[in-house]
Amino acid sequence: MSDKKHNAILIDPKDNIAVAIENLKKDQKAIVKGVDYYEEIPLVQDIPFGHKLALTVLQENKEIIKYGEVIGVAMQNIEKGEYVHDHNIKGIRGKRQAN
Amino acid sequence: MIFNGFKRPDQSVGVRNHLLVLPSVVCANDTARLIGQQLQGAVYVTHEHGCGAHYHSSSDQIRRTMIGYGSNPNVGACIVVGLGCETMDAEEIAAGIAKTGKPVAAIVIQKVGGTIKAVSQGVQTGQKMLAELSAQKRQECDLSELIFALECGGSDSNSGISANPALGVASDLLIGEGGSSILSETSEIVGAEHLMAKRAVNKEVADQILEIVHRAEQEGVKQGLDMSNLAPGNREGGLSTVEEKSLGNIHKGGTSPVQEVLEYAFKPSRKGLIIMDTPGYDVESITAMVAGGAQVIAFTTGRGTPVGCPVAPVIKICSNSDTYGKMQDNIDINAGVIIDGLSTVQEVGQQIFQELVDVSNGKLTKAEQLGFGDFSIYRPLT
Amino acid sequence: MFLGYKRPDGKAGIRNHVLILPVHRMVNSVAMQVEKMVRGTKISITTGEVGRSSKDRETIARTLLGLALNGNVAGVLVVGDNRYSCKELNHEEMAEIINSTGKPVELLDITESGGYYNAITSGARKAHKLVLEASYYRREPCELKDLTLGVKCGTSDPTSGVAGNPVVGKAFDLLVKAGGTAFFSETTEIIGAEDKLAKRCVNEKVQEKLLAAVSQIEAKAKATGEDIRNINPIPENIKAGITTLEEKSLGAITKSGSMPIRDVLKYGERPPGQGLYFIDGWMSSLSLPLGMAAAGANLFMYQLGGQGMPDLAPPMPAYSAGLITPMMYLTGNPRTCLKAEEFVDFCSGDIMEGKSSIEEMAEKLMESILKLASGTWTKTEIINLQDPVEFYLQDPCF
Amino acid sequence: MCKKEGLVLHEKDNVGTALNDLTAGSKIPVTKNQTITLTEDIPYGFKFSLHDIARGEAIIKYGEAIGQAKDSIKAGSLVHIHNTEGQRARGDL
Repeated sequence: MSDKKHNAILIDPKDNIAVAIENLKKDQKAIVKGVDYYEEIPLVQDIPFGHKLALTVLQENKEIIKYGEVIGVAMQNIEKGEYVHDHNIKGIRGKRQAN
Repeated sequence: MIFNGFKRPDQSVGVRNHLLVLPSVVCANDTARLIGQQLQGAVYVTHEHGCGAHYHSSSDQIRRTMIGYGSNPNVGACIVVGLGCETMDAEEIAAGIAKTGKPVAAIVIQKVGGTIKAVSQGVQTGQKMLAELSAQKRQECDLSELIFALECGGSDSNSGISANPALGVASDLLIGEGGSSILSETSEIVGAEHLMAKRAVNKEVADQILEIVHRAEQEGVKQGLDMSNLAPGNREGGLSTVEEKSLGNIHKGGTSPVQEVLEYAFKPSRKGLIIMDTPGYDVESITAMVAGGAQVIAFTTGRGTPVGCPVAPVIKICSNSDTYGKMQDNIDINAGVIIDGLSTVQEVGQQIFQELVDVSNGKLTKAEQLGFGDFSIYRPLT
Repeated sequence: MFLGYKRPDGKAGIRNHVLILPVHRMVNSVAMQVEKMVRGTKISITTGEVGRSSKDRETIARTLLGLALNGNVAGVLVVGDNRYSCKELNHEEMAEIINSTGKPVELLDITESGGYYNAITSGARKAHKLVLEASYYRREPCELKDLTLGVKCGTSDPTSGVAGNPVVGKAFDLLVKAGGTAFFSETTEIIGAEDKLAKRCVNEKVQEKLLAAVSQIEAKAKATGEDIRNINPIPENIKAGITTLEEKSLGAITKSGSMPIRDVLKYGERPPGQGLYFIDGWMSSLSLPLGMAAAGANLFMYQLGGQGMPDLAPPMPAYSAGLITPMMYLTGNPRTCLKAEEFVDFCSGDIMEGKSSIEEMAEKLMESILKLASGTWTKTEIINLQDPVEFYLQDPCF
Repeated sequence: MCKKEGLVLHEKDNVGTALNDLTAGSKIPVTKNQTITLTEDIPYGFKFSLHDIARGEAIIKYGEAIGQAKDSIKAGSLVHIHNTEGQRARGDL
């Protein structure tokens, strides 16, 4: 474990995204901390406070996991360190399903 | 655990001792306001309901909510103001509230002969009621008598990490003392219902949870809503999907088993964690839980909100230090210290629990200091 | 015994108000907006300080400070403005004195706030803080010695001196014997009865003060060149059967009971200890309750005659002390009790009817007082009756 | 205790106080041995003379002087501002 102050957190070990707890800038490293987890991830884009970043490459249709549960699927391929939000993932529930 | 509250004739326990002036119909709003404004220690509400022949289910819900609201243990006495020709008969509502044994009066504008007479009669009646209320003293009550309404609004993605889990700790502590909590806003359980169903005390309750969530989802879809199209503030706060919001939301309910599922504004019949089927609107949801008997409301927020309740204290818990810094006038507790690494979920949970006890003893919340009292009854679409 | 709020300076309160105290008339408007925005606050506006003698400004300052230090006040927001601050009326000094008693106090200086709207914002936040702190207070058992009562009589009639005031006097005796504090006043209305009171003063010095107060006010009355009966007894007294000022005075002083008079206090002055005190003040129902609240009264008793009142007329709803000191209406006139049922909290009319004695009624009155002291609201308190604030200023203004 | 109609507050007093609206001609017991016949109506709370009072004589109530008779006052008469005047604080004297 590093002594460096973390700026993003991993909520559940099953998660494939992390949450920024500071406003993070492109070219900066996200220092992600969780229980028994530590990783430094170079960022591709700015990640605002409270928003999500990808911990691994997420292929299109890959389930996005937060709190250890599915919160939606990727609409496109998402790079590691990329900003994850409603422009590139979508929820499954509570709307008319496309047939 | 003991706190000092007001004991009511029906054995319920209040944390406040308000005189509530309640219009039974939109037409009586200003009359109710004029009565409330002249009486020290009175609160009044206004709303848009009560007039014509609503759909049957809608009428029942509005009537139930009004009676429940007046019956809330924080209400020491109630004046129901009606016009005289409305569906929501003021005398019927007053009679419903009077079943609690507390002083209740109905003033009907058309019967009394106009608003000025109605105001005068209302103030005179209120004067007598308040003299009685002011003589009541707080007495030792058990914390198990408390129902804690769990609410969130203006959520951001921090809510699920800091404020909501901390509130969950506080809720579990209260339930450990024999008290109850109500988790509401069914549309914000969508995507997390399987987790709540697992915690149900029996299959019947589990099925009810799945049923109300399914119903809310279908209803939304039928209306052409896209639930994943979150409020702009939610999206700016980093929430991407309704599942994400829900998974964060349910943390408010802690880890306790779910004892019961209630329809809008019904009174719990069991102690412990209860789920009430309410819409995903803060004020409509709070109104229903208060009508169900909740005496204190915990309100977690990421973006910040001023919402208050006329008869029950609202404890605001903020998910992040940035908003807390900006909106201290409205927020009581900063759970952002969890994100800042300065405190743990457990510690803030303890702090919220202590605040619940203090507020129940009489400490005023920010919304109370401002005198805020939002009130809104949800009218079902069918 | 009653249930009251114990303050850091040892005083007890029967109410738990946060007081907003603008120190100059120029800051009233900001203070009034703050009062509207924060629930649980009361405001005492200041007027009359401009163009006044330093003696009168001292009276205002003494009154304001006294209000702040009253046991019914949990916390104070002092609002001032450097531009208008004067030797006698200095908001910073006032806040410091309040602070030194341990009572929570906040200071809002308008000149330092950066404009009207910022001043309101800043004031509202400070007031919020005080209201929050006040909400932590709980009622605790207090003794009679912790209680301070004030009285005035009004719309006097022949029942006042027979069935109204003597009951208050007897209750004062009970209170003072138990170590409590009681105030009576209305210097004009002891003219003709001063000798009886002089005999009860604890020493010669107090006696001289009392007689000097009376002769000063009588000299001022004579200097008007008027028949006093055009002024006092007031027309309503005469209509009710009171013929002369002496008669009115002899009935009025019975409200002081029979205990020794410890001292003669200036208007708004706080007493040096417990016991019965005479306040050199005016009978005005606007200014006297305010002065007694400033002297520390927890509850103000307004002893009504009311015989001259038409049916179902409200008594003078004078309520300026109701800012922080609730007003209790009493009457010894059974007819008034029926006429003003909406306002009257206590009626000793049974004495007139021969159904009860003064002693029995005094016991009942004490019970009633202790109930109000423990939190029951008076009838006028509930409907928030409030007249304008009026200081007792005696010098001419320029 | 039967309802009294008149009240004398002090043994030195030369006026009594009406405890009801009293009418002319009524005989009002004021002490054990004395009854006064009223010469005129006395409203509730107002004073009536217990015996003849000479002009300039003090009117005594509560055992103290409350003023002087402006005229001679017959026993059983109304005693008020028309026949009585206070002496104190008078700027007009």
